[in-house]
Amino acid sequence: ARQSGATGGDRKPLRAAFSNAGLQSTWCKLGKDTAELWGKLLGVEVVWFDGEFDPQKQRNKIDLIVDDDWDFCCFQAVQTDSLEEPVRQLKKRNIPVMSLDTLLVAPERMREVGVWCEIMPDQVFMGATSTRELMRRINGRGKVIHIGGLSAHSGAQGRRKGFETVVAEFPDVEVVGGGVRWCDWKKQTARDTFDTLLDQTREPIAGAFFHSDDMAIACLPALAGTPHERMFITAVDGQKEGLTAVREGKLAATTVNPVCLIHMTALVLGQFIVRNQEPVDIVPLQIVTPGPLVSLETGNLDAMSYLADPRHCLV
Amino acid sequence: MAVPPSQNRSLARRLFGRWEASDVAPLVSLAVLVVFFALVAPGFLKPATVVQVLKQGSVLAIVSVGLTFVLLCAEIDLAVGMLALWTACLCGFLFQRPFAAGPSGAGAAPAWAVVVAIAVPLATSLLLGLTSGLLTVWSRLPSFIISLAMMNIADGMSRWLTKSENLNVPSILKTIGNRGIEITNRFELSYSALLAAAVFIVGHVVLQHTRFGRYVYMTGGNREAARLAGVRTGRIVVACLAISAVTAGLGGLVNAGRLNSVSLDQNADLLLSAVACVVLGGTSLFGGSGGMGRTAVGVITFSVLKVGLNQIAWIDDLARPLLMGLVLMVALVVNGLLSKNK
Amino acid sequence: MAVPPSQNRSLARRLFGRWEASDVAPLVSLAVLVVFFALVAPGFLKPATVVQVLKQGSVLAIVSVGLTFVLLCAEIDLAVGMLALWTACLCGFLFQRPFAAGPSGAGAAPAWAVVVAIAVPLATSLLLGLTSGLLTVWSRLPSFIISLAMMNIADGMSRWLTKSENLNVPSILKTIGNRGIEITNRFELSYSALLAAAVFIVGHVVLQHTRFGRYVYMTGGNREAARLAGVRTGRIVVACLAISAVTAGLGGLVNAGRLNSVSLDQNADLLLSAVACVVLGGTSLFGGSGGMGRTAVGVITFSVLKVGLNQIAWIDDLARPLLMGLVLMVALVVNGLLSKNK
Amino acid sequence: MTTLSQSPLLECREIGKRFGGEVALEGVDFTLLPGEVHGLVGSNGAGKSTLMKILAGALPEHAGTVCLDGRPIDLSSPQSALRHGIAMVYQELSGIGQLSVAENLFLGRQPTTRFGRIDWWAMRKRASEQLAELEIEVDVERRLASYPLVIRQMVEIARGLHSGARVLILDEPTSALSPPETRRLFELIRRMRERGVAVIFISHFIEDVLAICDRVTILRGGRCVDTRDTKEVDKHFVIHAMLGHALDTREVGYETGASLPVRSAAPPLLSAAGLSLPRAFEAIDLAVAAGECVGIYGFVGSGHQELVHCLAGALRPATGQITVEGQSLVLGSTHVAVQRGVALVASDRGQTLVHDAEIYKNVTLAHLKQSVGNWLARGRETAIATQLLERVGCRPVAPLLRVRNLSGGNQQKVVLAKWLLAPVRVLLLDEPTRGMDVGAKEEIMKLVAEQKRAGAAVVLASSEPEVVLAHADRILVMSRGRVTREFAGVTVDKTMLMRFA
Ligand SMILES: Nc1ncnc2c1ncn2[C@@H]1O[C@H](COP(=O)(O)OP(=O)(O)OP(=O)(O)O)[C@@H](O)[C@H]1O
Ligand SMILES: Nc1ncnc2c1ncn2[C@@H]1O[C@H](COP(=O)(O)OP(=O)(O)OP(=O)(O)O)[C@@H](O)[C@H]1O
Ligand SMILES: [Mg+2]
Ligand SMILES: [Mg+2]
Repeated sequence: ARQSGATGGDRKPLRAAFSNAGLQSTWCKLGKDTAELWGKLLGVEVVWFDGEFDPQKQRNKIDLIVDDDWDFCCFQAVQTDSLEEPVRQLKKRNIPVMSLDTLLVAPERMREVGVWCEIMPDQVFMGATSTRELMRRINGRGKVIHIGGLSAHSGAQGRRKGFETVVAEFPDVEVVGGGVRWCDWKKQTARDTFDTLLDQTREPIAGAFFHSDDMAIACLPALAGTPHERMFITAVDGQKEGLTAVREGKLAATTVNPVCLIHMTALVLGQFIVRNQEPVDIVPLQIVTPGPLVSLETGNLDAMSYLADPRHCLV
Repeated sequence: MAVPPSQNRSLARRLFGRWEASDVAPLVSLAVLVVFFALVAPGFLKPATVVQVLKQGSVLAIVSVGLTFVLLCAEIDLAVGMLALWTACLCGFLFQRPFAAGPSGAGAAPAWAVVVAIAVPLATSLLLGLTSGLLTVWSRLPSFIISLAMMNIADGMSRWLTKSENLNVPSILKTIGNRGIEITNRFELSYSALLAAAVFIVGHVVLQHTRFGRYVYMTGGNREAARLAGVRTGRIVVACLAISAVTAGLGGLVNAGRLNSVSLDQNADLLLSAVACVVLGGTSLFGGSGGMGRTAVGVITFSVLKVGLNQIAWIDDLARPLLMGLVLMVALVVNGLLSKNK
Repeated sequence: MAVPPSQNRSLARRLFGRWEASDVAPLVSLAVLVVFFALVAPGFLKPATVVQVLKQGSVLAIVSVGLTFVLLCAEIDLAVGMLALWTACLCGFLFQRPFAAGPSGAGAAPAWAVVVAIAVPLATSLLLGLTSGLLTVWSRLPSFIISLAMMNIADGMSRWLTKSENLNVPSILKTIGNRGIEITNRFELSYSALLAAAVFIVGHVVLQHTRFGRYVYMTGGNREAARLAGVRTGRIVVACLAISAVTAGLGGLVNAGRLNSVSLDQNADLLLSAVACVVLGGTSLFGGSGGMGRTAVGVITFSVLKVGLNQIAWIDDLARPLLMGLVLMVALVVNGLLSKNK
Repeated sequence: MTTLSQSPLLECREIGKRFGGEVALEGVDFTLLPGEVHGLVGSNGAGKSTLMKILAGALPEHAGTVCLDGRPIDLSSPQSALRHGIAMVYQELSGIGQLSVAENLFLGRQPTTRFGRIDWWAMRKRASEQLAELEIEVDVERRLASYPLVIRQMVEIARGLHSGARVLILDEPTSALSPPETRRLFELIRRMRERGVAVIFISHFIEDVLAICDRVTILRGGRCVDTRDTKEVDKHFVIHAMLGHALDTREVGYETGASLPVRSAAPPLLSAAGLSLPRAFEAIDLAVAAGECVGIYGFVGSGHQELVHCLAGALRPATGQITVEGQSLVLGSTHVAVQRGVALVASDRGQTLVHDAEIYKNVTLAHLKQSVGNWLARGRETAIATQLLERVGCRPVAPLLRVRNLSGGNQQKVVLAKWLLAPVRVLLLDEPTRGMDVGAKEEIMKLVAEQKRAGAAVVLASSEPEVVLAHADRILVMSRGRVTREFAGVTVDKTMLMRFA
């Protein structure tokens, strides 16, 4: 059942199955747009399976498609290891599988299970970069707030690590509320927690680091009318909303979480592997896609905004 | 069941009108909770906390008002959370149409467009509520089941409509959700809290001083008896489910305003929180007894619980949900026991 | 009250023993569903689909068995999902202790350690179930409320215990969750399905052929009458909640095995799915009528629905939840109507 | 046959029981001889059921001691009572509708095989045998709920009879039975007596008690007034002892029939044509003039109750039409009926009152608009309610009290009161005084008579011939859902009524 709706010139169109953690999150949504946009350009038909942030649902969906004919697959697992079985079956039918953002299986077992390559951002780096920028803005002293994502996600844990390693270098910085506050990527939980933390003290809180732009933006309005109005806020993701917030000066800075690059790389790599019959051993085990810091001072704001534009999907 | 000994009954009477143990219980556990946090969370007792409780409680409050109607007539509505989500999503969707703020959601929307973007979603949630109601009455299935399905439908509609975009909402909602009236420089009365209060008062008046309200109680108390007395109980049930749908929608809008935009991750645990609130207030799940006053107490208790827990700095953040659960259990059981021994 | 005309009754008798309209309804909607998917989803009618339905249904099935007990005695257990999570988490936690597979979870664990890692969590969930039960009976609050709180507690415990790490589970669970017996090279009977079947049979025998089972029906049918007939209804309720806790735990373990490890985002919507299953089967929410056979039908219907929807290739993935909701609503209402007009 | 020389089988000493504030039983002594049938009478609330519930272990906390064969026994739970061979058939139905008839006969003691499996086969077999003994033809595998009240009541009695108990307590077993079943029941009771089982029989039908019992104990206000051999006493004596005063009701002595007035020529106010409801009644025509009371007599299950409910819109008849003052009603709509001044007083207060709500809310429910208007204010409402409660003589006059705390008779007065807020054009009564003592009956029927005089059309459906004979101007007899006879302008008595029932 291979229909060629793809604008691939003479190349025979390919068919790839994509799945990600959950389209509820804008990050995953952008990934989908990217894959579909670049799929068109490269003559790859992208079929999407939403993980709905439920490992069982994702597994149910993937189990159903392992027998269909794919040229390659790219999965972002809701939960590490949960897709091992279907991936093994795909390997039996030697269909290359790429892992996005979250490890499908532990690195040492990747090839044995049938994962060719893991394409991921550097979570620790992103956390650290945004935090370092925050420290620079507040001159390395004062109170800061640390709002985390879903504690169960390796991404969130990485960003926490990045934050904490950097903050450890600044003895005069105190984290309000006894450390990271996990908010499950939920704007509302983040907002409730943030509001409460703001009330903890009358003396101005210097800054805040959020694991995602979404949560940060949802919390911005809370500052109005509090003694903390001049607080610096940095976060991670650097996509449309985030960049706009930076441009408007609401966010001090954000580090790009290169979702588009990750999905694009996966797609391009996949079609190389298939079209050029590349052997597995020349494909790197891990590809870490870079994500720069963006603020009004870094000077890359316009460029990033252009790249992040949903019509280009390039960061 | 049994008649309490006349003397302490009359005492209770003298003290607070026609209150009974079951009316006082929720207040007791609220008081206990406040004392508890005053002890474990330094700086809990300050105006700012009140502001927070009001702010964070208001969405819950608005939704609980509708849910109270439903529980009073001995039905339940599991769809409130997803109806709230759907209403907000549709609002965002309309708001980003060309006729309003445009695709970016940044443009300036004409007043009428804003009205449309707010009124139409509320209308649809009303419609969905009516649907659940009519299906419940017609199929004679428990509303538990119907609203369970309706929950899935509303959720599905939201995903399908928004394509999981993050949508912008009218600025008036943002104002309601985030601004308020400065009373003192320490104490700001948020608009959302005022709105919630208004909804509460309307709800209370309807329940206590209109025939409809009375019929709600009687339908919940004994549906057959109400029917034999000429009450069209079917309509009452439908109306209650419709009301809860609308309040849910309103809550969703306010919430979206507060969070500056709407996305699919919102209102996920609104249902359970709202149920917990109403039940903490002591409104019966079996209909006929309870009221807005109680629900108000319940909402405040629940918000105090949330805010208080967030204020305790010295506990491991990962232990908070557990503590939440334990305190909730204790509060509920204590309520139950207090109100039982009449 | 109504006595159906004798002749078609006796016909029904000859056909299927003492079945009634309400017993056939679920089968009808299952059949309709199958036909529907056979039409819209090419390649739905193939052995692989059956394999999938059994695989994907088994966890749900195990949990539903316990939930059936609870609903039959006119209670409800909202905690099943989180109890499943908790059990799995504790299992993973123990499995990664030094005495077992060690912190990495990679080491080879001695048999006894595996037994411990599986038995102890089940014991704890049994304990939690007993707690809900005792609290329900003692506080005379509806189990809806108690189990609501218990749900929060179990969730909290899981977060707090795992520190939200992703934990490895014993390989036997992985085998149960993922392997099976090859019947033909296209048809594999998964161990999880076999386990589910076993649990079902046990449940059925207990309900139909032991006094305890009959007492469950009596307690759900008319608690006072049961009490007067000498049934210790309190114990029955406690037992039912305990059973559902254990089956929930078992389901959680199997699920963790299937997903190769346990993490906090598992079993989030297990509760609602399980309720939907039991209700689709036609077991009453008000106790006293229903049974394992019905629940089995319900589970299969629900799984067919899930698998079928996922097999329809030509619909946008984002539209699936909506479709799911709609079909669910239709199925439930049709069931209701069919079983009403006796 | 029984003499006091025998040593008592069961002996209660100084039994006392209070509910919350109020005393239900106080210092009651009660002895039961082996193989006797012992009647227990007393007005409502006298404490009959309470005393028996104590014996059956259903009310653990109580004062006093109970001895079986001279040895004190513990009755802390139903199962311990059952272990001592004390079984009770309760006043309120206590079957389980969702379960099969067979299983309902074995509640709590389902037969099991050696391996502890439920022995369904034996259960069915024995069930059909036991019901055959009571001449009841039912499919024992069908759900109990699918059978009419009489059957359900009989099933419960059968359960009691075959529980193998040495002491069998029957609390108002005949209140839902029709004469034929009652007769069969009595035969069985006698057979039990032969087997040496001691039976306690509670009823408000004094004749029955005197007919079947060897001795009778009379309770009043929670105290034991007297215990006599039935041979020594007559009905008037018993009633006098029950109420503490003689009673000149028309009902006492309706063995000598009632002479009905000739049918009034006045145009019908309520008329029904061709009403039929599947499995209840068929092709019923009815016309009631203003100020007329039509009695409908029939055995339980003969369809007269359903008929009344149809007239009130509580049930929707399959065919036919109902007109009040010339305008036809919407079938099956209580709302329309109520608007037209059609009032229903049913036997079952659980069906007509919101027990957990305050009295005043129940009183104003039916006519909120006319009585209170658009803005409900408690003050005004309670004032209105108070007037009404005084008018119907409800005790206590406390509008804020919850209905559940009212006595049966007073609850029924509240039911009546709630219709008096608007003119009652049609008053429909379905067993309005079931399970009430003669005193309470009087008061209720007085209120009915008032309405009749005020020009309401009254329909009185009852399975108690006395009630119909006492209050009806015209009597229809129903049997198996059809009107078999109409009496007007003649003198009728119980036996005539029963002949056509
Ligand atoms: N469930 C109950 N809870 C509390 N009190 C009750 C309850 N039932 C009855 N009572 C009290 O006991 C008294 C007698 O009730 P009961 O119905 O047995 O008396 P009654 O003699 O039937 O009244 P009537 O003769 O008017 O029918 C009532 O006045 C009521 O106050
Ligand atoms: N559950 C209860 N709570 C409070 N009071 C009760 C309860 N049950 C009975 N009573 C009271 O105890 C007294 C005796 O009630 P009981 O039912 O024994 O009277 P009875 O003789 O059986 O009346 P009836 O002839 O109507 O059955 C009554 O005053 C009644 O109101
Ligand atoms: Mg009684
Ligand atoms: Mg009484």
